[in-house]
Amino acid sequence: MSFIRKVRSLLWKEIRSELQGKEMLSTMIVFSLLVVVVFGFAIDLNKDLMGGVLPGIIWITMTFAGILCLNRSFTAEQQNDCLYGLMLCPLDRSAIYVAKTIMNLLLMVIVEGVTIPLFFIIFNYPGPQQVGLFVIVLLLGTYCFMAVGTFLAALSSATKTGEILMPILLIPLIIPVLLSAVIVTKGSFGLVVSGADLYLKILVVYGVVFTVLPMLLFDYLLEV
Amino acid sequence: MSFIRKVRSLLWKEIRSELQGKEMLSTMIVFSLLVVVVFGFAIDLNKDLMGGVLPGIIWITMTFAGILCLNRSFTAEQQNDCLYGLMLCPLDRSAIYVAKTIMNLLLMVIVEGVTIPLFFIIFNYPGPQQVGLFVIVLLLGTYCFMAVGTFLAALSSATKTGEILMPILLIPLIIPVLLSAVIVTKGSFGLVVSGADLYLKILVVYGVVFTVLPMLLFDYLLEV
Amino acid sequence: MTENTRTSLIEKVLAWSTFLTVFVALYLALVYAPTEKTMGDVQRIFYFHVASAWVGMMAFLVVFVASIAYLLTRQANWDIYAYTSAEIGVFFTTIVLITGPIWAKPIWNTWWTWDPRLTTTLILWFLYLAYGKIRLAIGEEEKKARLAAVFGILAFAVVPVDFFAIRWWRTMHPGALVTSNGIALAPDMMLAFFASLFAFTLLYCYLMMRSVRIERIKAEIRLLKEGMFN
Amino acid sequence: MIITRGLIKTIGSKKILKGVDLEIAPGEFVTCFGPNGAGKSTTLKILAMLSKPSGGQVLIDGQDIRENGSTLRRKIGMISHNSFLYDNLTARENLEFYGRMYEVPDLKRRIARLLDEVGLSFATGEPVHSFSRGMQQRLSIARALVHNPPILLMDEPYTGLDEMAKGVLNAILSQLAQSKHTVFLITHDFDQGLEQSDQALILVGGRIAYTCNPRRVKREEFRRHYLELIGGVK
Amino acid sequence: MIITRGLIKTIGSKKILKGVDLEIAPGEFVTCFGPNGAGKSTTLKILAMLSKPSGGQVLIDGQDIRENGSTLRRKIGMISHNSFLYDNLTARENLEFYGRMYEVPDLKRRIARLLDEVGLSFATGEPVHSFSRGMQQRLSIARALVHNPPILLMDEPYTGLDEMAKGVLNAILSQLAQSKHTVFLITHDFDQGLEQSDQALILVGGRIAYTCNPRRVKREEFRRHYLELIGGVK
Ligand code: HEM
Ligand SMILES: Nc1ncnc2c1ncn2[C@@H]1O[C@H](COP(=O)(O)OP(=O)(O)OP(=O)(O)O)[C@@H](O)[C@H]1O
Ligand SMILES: Nc1ncnc2c1ncn2[C@@H]1O[C@H](COP(=O)(O)OP(=O)(O)OP(=O)(O)O)[C@@H](O)[C@H]1O
Ligand SMILES: [Mg+2]
Ligand SMILES: [Mg+2]
Repeated sequence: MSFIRKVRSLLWKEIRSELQGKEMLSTMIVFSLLVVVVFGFAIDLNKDLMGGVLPGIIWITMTFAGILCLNRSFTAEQQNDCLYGLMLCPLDRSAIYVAKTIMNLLLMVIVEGVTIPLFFIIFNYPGPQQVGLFVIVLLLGTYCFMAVGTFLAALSSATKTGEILMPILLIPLIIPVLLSAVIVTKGSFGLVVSGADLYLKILVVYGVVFTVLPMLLFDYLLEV
Repeated sequence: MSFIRKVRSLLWKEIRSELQGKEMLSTMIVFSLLVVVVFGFAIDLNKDLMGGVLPGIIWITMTFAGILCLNRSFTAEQQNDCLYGLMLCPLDRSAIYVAKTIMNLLLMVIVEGVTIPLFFIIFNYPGPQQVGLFVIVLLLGTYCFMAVGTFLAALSSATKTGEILMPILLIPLIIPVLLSAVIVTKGSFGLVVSGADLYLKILVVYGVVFTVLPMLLFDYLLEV
Repeated sequence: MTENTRTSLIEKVLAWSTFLTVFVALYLALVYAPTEKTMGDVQRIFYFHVASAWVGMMAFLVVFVASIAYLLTRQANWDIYAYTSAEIGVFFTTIVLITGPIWAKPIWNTWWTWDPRLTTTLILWFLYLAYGKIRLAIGEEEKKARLAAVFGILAFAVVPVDFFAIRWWRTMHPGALVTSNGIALAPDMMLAFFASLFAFTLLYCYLMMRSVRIERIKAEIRLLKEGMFN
Repeated sequence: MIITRGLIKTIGSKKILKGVDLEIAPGEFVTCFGPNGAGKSTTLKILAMLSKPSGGQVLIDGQDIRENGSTLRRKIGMISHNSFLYDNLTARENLEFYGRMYEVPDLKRRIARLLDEVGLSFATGEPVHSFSRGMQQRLSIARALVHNPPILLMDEPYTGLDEMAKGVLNAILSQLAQSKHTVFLITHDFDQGLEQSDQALILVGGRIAYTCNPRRVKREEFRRHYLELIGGVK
Repeated sequence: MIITRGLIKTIGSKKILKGVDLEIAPGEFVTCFGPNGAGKSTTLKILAMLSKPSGGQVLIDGQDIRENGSTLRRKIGMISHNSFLYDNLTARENLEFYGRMYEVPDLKRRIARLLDEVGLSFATGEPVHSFSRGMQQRLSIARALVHNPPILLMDEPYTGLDEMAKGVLNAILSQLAQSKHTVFLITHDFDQGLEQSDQALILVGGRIAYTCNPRRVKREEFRRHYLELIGGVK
């Protein structure tokens, strides 16, 4: 299918220009490690309390690393007005959205894969009881974040204020997701939280909403 | 003096283009409020423990708001290669550094003035016992942050990776400052911390070091 | 063939003496030195831990000095010294960050705490990693050297904090060995300690010499290439 | 074929286009002149569907751009003030990317030919950010031609080109004209602009102030007209 | 007076300038031609002290730029590919800012005159990001002249200018030439470039390949030389 082929080409372009030229990935990993360090000494608690706080710390760190990632995600398009070049092409606008989302997701998943095990080591926490649930909530939460985040990054890249605007659009939208993700993560740590499965359902619903709406709206966003 | 006059003109330009054109300030305030909210639910602790955690939260929030502020601080200079225009002028390079630092400090102080009282309200914490010490450590910490941050923003704006590089240069350099600031802040909250005055001294020393070194090095930074 | 492609006599001597001293130091640390009473054999990590920490910080001091020298003289040599030393410093700091937690686990019953000493050591490691990142992010040789030197000077602001962390205030991490009251070590341990310190310093010197030579060869190859294509 | 009827563009309270009526026959070569700030680039952007008119209609090959935008895009190639090139990709990678977006068959060969034509074969593997201004402009021309579009919209394409490259662009243009491509060219250079064109427009203050067939009007007369019109405005 | 001796610039392993020797007398008008990627802009940037030569020496008014950079800056005005203008500031604010950086006396009046000269008085209060390309170029010319520099370095200043504005720029240039300003002009346009200049250079592949006095050499002959030189390279 033409759509998939174009998404692939777009993704190829993303990877070529972001990863090779700019070492986005390694920088993001270092960044999230540093954030962990900042948390580490700024909030140093004893072990009993750590379980209650660690999920929050994980999600806040991922939020900041994600914002960093999103900020970069449309800058290449703004140099030399490349976004106009893309708009000129006969391609479904949502292909751009899909490719950028996949790229951002890829980056985030790699960052998480590296940093989260280190979180447990550094904070000296034994690790989640229900590893399966933990991985699921991690992926689901990250997906929701990037699905709506990429959309908003596109939106704010079209404004003058650009990257300073993006977080303040994104954070309020993403708060329900973070809230649910933190609670489910706590659940996966074996801390008794009432209604954790309800929150998981909320996450799934958000995942669906944040997939359908951007796909429908992206055409309007990049209309001209 | 010519130096001071030029700093004033540069500052005027900064304020004209950043504040008016881009609503940096209000966005930064909204951003830090949102961060507070995220913390609010991600890390919910009972009141007894809050005193130990709040200083950390305050400084982490200021770090992120500050990074946001620094990221924007050289973007105007990069459009149309304005930095070259500045370099062309017969002006002491450190005037650029001084003006940008003052601008960033101004922004941060306003943001802090608005958000920190709200922190205490949102987290339902009575407020620092030693208000004077609290204000001093806040200003001193912010000054150190912006003094070295502005310098590093200039440095990384000269590289290809730019704004993604800046935080990973800045955070490690600033960690001793944050570490000390958090401890002194805890002290100002009336929590007994041994050697808090020593940490205040460290802050002062960093304030001096981060004033002298950038002033000496800025010429090399913007050499051509 | 230029002089850089040959291993000089000094380098050869250095290589062999490093090899020998490391061997001797290993023997002294692992066999000769007495077992510590409370900690047991883990304490033997001490000899490598402290020596590599000191050599690491010394390496960053060299970065600092070479960076200043570069900005003043603008000779590419100083730049080469600065970043080879940074690389080697990161290497030794990595050893500290590996041996420290291995030691900490049995003693403190945790891999890591947010003690100022440990925190500053960790960020030192990050700082000089960032130093390398600056170099990667710039294409132009001269600019690369200049900006890296600027950062190399600035970054050194953290090293004294790391060094004095234990001397300034009470931390979980053991206090200073060397104080104004002399050295708080049993004589046998002291011998082993100084031997390993000496060995690590020699290792540093040898690595420096070798890497500097390699960098010079690289620079020469660049020049040759230019000559070929223009 | 391009037809616009009463094209209007306002930004804020500023009227940039005040009713532009264009008629470009298939295979015609139209050049548009006009003083700085007249609205030439704005018109071109609307034709390229990169900007929405505030009023009026645009028909390309009889189809309204509001309805058939996506199919019409394939027919258009554009050169703008900006190069639309990715700084971190090499010359070849840029063309490859755009070629794939247009699903150009036998892309490798086409790219090699285009790069050769614009005289960049010696720098195919170098990233665009290291290109000089003229080299970027050359690559931008290749980019616009990669899918061999029947309609070419060009905003001051001679910018930054050296004598040689100008010749190359002229050759490309005359070849396109012969093979019945429609060309809409914006330029300030009378010599280059009037040479090949079938129709010449002068846009002043958001309106078309003068149209002629440059084959019938002498260059000097055209210039006189132009200066008269400008003088009348400012 | 500008003198360069064996100017070399390398980026990575690429040799961009391979020994450029220039000699520009005070009050001289020098035009530099050359194919795309020859190194013209690179040379200009070095003369403007915006880029450091990898080797060689530059003397301006007898002073080495490495030692007296800060005092020499006051003497230089530059027009580049990029406008050096702040997008969010208005035309007047941009000039005011740069004027203050050069400590221009009686700034208000000078700005009003310059804006009038380049034909932008109608848009003084509008932000630069809403300017058309030509309007930005006009403002860029005003910016370069705000401190009335004795030395002017210009990289393709005619870009994007309409017929009228080209005339204005030519008038400004000839006025500068008469009042003993030193001008170094890069252009691809033989007509504009050769008209007023005392010395014409052709830079090819990072070397000066040809120098002449354009008053003695016919335009056609010069063009022939130029094409020959280019042909010899590629
Ligand atoms: C967990 C990570 C650790 C790190 C990052 C670390 C880091 C360092 C550093 C940088 C130094 C040298 C600085 C100086 O001497 O001023 C040092 C020295 C030393 N470390 Fe550690 N250390 C760690 C764990 C430990 C543990 C668990 C012990 C033993 C309980 C230990 C015992 C010592 C001793 C005795 C010295 C020599 C102190 C002196 O003479 O100053 N360290 N460590
Ligand atoms: N975003 C904008 N906001 C406000 N006004 C704008 C904007 N973009 C363009 N304009 C105005 O529209 C007018 C036409 O601009 P346009 O770029 O179309 O001119 P042009 O004919 O291409 O001129 P040039 O020959 O200089 O390129 C100008 O007066 C400009 O100031
Ligand atoms: N940052 C860079 N990295 C690598 N090569 C560069 C860089 N900047 C310029 N170059 C190369 O230097 C050469 C000269 O560039 P320059 O911009 O001086 O050319 P120019 O003579 O001004 O050409 P034009 O007429 O196209 O403006 C070009 O071949 C270009 O590829
Ligand atoms: Mg235009
Ligand atoms: Mg050029």
